[in-house]
Amino acid sequence: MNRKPYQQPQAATWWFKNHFYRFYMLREASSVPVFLYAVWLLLGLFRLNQGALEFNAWLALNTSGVGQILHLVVIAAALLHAYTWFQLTPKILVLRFGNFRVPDEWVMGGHYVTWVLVTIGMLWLAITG
Amino acid sequence: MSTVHVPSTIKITVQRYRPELDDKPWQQAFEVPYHFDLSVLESLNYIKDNLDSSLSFRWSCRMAICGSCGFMINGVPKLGCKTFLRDYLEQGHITIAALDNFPIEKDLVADISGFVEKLETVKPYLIRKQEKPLSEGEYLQTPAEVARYKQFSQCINCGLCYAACPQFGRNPEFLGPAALALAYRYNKDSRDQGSSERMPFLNSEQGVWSCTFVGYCSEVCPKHVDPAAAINQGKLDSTLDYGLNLIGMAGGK
Amino acid sequence: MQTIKTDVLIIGAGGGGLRAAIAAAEANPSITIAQVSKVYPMRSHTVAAEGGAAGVIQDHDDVQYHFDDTVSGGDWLCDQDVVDYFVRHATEENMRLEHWGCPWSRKPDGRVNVRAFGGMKIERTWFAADKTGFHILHTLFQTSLKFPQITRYNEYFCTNLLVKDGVVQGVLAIDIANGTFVTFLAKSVIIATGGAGRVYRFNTNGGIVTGDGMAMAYRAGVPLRDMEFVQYHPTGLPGTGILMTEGCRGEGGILTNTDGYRYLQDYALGPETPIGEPKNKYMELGPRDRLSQAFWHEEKKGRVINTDRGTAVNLDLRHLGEAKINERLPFIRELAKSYVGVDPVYAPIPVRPTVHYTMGGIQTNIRAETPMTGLYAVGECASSGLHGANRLGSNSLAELGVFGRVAGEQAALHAKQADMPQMEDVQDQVNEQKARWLALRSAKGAENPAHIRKELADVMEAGVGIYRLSSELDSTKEKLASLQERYRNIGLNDGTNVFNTEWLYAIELGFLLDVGEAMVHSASGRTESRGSHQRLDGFETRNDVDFLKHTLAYWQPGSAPKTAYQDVVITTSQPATRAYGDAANKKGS
Amino acid sequence: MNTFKRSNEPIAWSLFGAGGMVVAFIIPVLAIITGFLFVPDSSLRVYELIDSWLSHWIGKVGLFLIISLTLYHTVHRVYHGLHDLHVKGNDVLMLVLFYGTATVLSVVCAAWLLVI
Repeated sequence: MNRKPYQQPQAATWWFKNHFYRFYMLREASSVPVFLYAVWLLLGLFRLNQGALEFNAWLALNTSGVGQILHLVVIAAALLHAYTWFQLTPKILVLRFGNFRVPDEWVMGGHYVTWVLVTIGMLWLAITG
Repeated sequence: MSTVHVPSTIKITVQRYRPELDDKPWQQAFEVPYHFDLSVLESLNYIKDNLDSSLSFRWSCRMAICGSCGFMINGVPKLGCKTFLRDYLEQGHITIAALDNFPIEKDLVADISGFVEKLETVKPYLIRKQEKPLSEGEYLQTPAEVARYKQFSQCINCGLCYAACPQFGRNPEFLGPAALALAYRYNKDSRDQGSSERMPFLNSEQGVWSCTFVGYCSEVCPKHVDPAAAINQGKLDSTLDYGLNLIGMAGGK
Repeated sequence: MQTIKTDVLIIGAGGGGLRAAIAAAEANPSITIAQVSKVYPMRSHTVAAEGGAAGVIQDHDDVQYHFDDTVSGGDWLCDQDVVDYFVRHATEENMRLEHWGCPWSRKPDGRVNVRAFGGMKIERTWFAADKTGFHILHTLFQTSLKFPQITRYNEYFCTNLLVKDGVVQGVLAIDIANGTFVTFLAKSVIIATGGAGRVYRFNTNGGIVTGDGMAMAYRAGVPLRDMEFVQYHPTGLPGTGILMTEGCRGEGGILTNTDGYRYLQDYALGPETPIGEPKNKYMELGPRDRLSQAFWHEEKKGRVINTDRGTAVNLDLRHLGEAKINERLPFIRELAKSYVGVDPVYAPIPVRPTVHYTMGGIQTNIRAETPMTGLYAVGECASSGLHGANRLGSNSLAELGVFGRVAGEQAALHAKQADMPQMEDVQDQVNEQKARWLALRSAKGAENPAHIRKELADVMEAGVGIYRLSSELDSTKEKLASLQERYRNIGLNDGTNVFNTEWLYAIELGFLLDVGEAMVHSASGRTESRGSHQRLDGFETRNDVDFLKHTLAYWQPGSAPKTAYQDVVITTSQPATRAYGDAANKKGS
Repeated sequence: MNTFKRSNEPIAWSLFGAGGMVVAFIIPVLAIITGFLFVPDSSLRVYELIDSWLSHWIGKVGLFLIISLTLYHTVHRVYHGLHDLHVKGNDVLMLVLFYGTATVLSVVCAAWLLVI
């Protein structure tokens, strides 16, 4: 037999090759700050259990300059996630009523409307208590 | 476009690999005549007929339906017949290589035998518990029922999605976009009763669960099959199947 | 050297070959079947068929109408026993494809829909949008996977039939990936290799359509029949020749010349039918030969459009509207946009006749048998007698089902009683042919085979086109003889084994040259005009006295083919005037 | 060719999917709140507000789901991301490390919520 197929193994840096892959990796990487934020919330819960002063100290860290910068990173990561998540949802969530298939744009739009309502609702709760 | 100078020739760099002569692939550059109508495939044929007859590549229908002529063109998986020189005027040059992630047989010919085996594995045919006699006519299928699978039946098996899929590149065992979309196509056909025979493929690690929804497969698909949608809808089905299986086991089935 | 024994061997894995494999497997589940193809099955050219597959299904239709349309469409050169068998089995084969999963386009009530097609009295063309061949091919390939007794040898290039005492023994093939020879020994061999459109310069065919099976059978002594009948499809894209399906006109598309005039009314296809109301067998729904001939005359009159890609007329679909175009003709829209930059929703598509189909091929009978024992042929490579002098659109996809099944069943039957061929009986042939092909691979002559291929395509286009003249046919014969001579002096550069396409192309070129010679010599002998064979040198009319006959071309080593004639099978339909439009009604048919 | 064994991924994927919804809908606004709206003050308004929310079972369940599902969602992505980056490790160990972390932290979260 004369064959000798050449298999180029995938390089660990494969994702650097094009914009699409890089954006995919950014999407996946957005989970890192969000993970740390969840751990940070857990710490806040721990502080809450310790008492008011401790909790206030946790709040102070949040709203310090560095804290706010880190929060901005988390917000950016979560927004990137939300955008990509809503882009992909219509591909999984296929709604049909008889002959009618709900257009992808509606599914996506529904998510954005919900997002706005949730955001406004939570802000209102936080502000008015 | 209007600002771009229209050249009389364009440079095309082609990846060569001759297994009996070379240890690894190398690049060979050609100047080919430029015409706004010429496809990349036609320029390859020009090279083969006039500049280097030893260059090997697959092609046939030259109308984007037989799926033979998938190449990496400037790093992007594309059909050679449906990609035109005019689209590369600004870059000024074109690089053509065999499809990524497949072993290279020779030059631009990828070894797709493993890919075709995967297509063959997933039982891509109608499975009926009871065949209806021909004399009783067709299985009725409303346009809405056709719409459930039609998109996924448009795959031409060109393999561009496998070249686009980093998970296939990472793990060649992954059944991959086309095979999973094909299995899904039959699962969603109202005439089919065989999804339980196909679910084991979807349910496995090599099935839908190797996919991380990169989504590039759907981006490069020349027929808008959207295999990523098929796979990720398949994840829902597989999850449901997993749950039912658990209940079945709990019920002592 | 590898030897593989199998009961039934099928060369080709397009629609006909796959249907035959399934039929053989179903006919006798205990036999082994080898499906040998130079490309993966889904690359086969069946994939590019667009419009549909004929089969009577409407209540007001009748197989007798289908029979009459086919026989008159073929200008009475059809074998009527074959046509009769075909029309009575086409519908069940289309239905079988439905049962195997083919996504035929449907009516709102869930039943299969049909569309109008050229030369058909009543709508009976089953379609899957405008990718019917694609869906049929994939359905058949996928269905064939159910049968473990079918072994696929993908990318194996068959070079020779192996024959002993007039009985087929198997084939010699090249395993393309390794560049090594394999001998297949088989009790029955079915050739299903498709047409030979690549003999011509402008054609709707894929690059693989090089007449391999025709040439192999021809060289083995089987006659090629009716090779002068080459169909020009009236609507291919200028430049590339890419097919714009007849379904465009079936759905109501119209053809106009440079004046915006529907010129077909000037060619006995009228009167003009209202736009958007296509009428069967009128105007744009006339048969392909007539429409292509009409273009030829319009071009002579200077009433065609000059485009960057050559002369053309307009195929106007705009009145169908975007929704209908997207539903019925999505691929046409995609192709027109990509290859001529025209969106048919907004502008007419430039089209011109391009070579599409070889009515002729390996001589077969109603049982798909060739004159050689154990050898069968099906599909475009075969001349079953179905299409006569001009094939009606949508009869060939249906033919794959009907005669694919027949070929498979007959081959299985034959394999049951035949003995397995022995290697020692063919060893000499194998050695001789293998040496010959290896010598070709290392040939170092002065001629570039690619140039010979181009010249062949050009001279065939010029000399054996829509209209033929004896002077041109004679000069084409001479040119082909000289190309054959030059072919013996070609030089190749790639001496390696693995996937050596230069070598394969050179072998294909030999096939093309032989098939081209069969075409021109057959055309030269037929001094009449019938169907797709039209002459301008005093033989402008049909001559049933002398030429209600099939042409048989026999290969002669190293020289021009010999031709002979065979009677046409007439059962119920006596030759009559072939008329379309109002002329047909005046005739009362 | 291969044998096809049922994967347990549906469990991880279900948690990942639910977490994806939480991260998309809730985390952006929650981070705005914790980073910019809940400023520490001597009146302890924020402390009392949160304490009152979390004394109700709806508040407990809500915060538990937010934290736990976010953890599962993000570890799932990091786990697969490391695979993408060709970071190799023992399969079982990696599974335990990542999903185990999310599980342990979820249990801790539940415990702290219960003692409030």
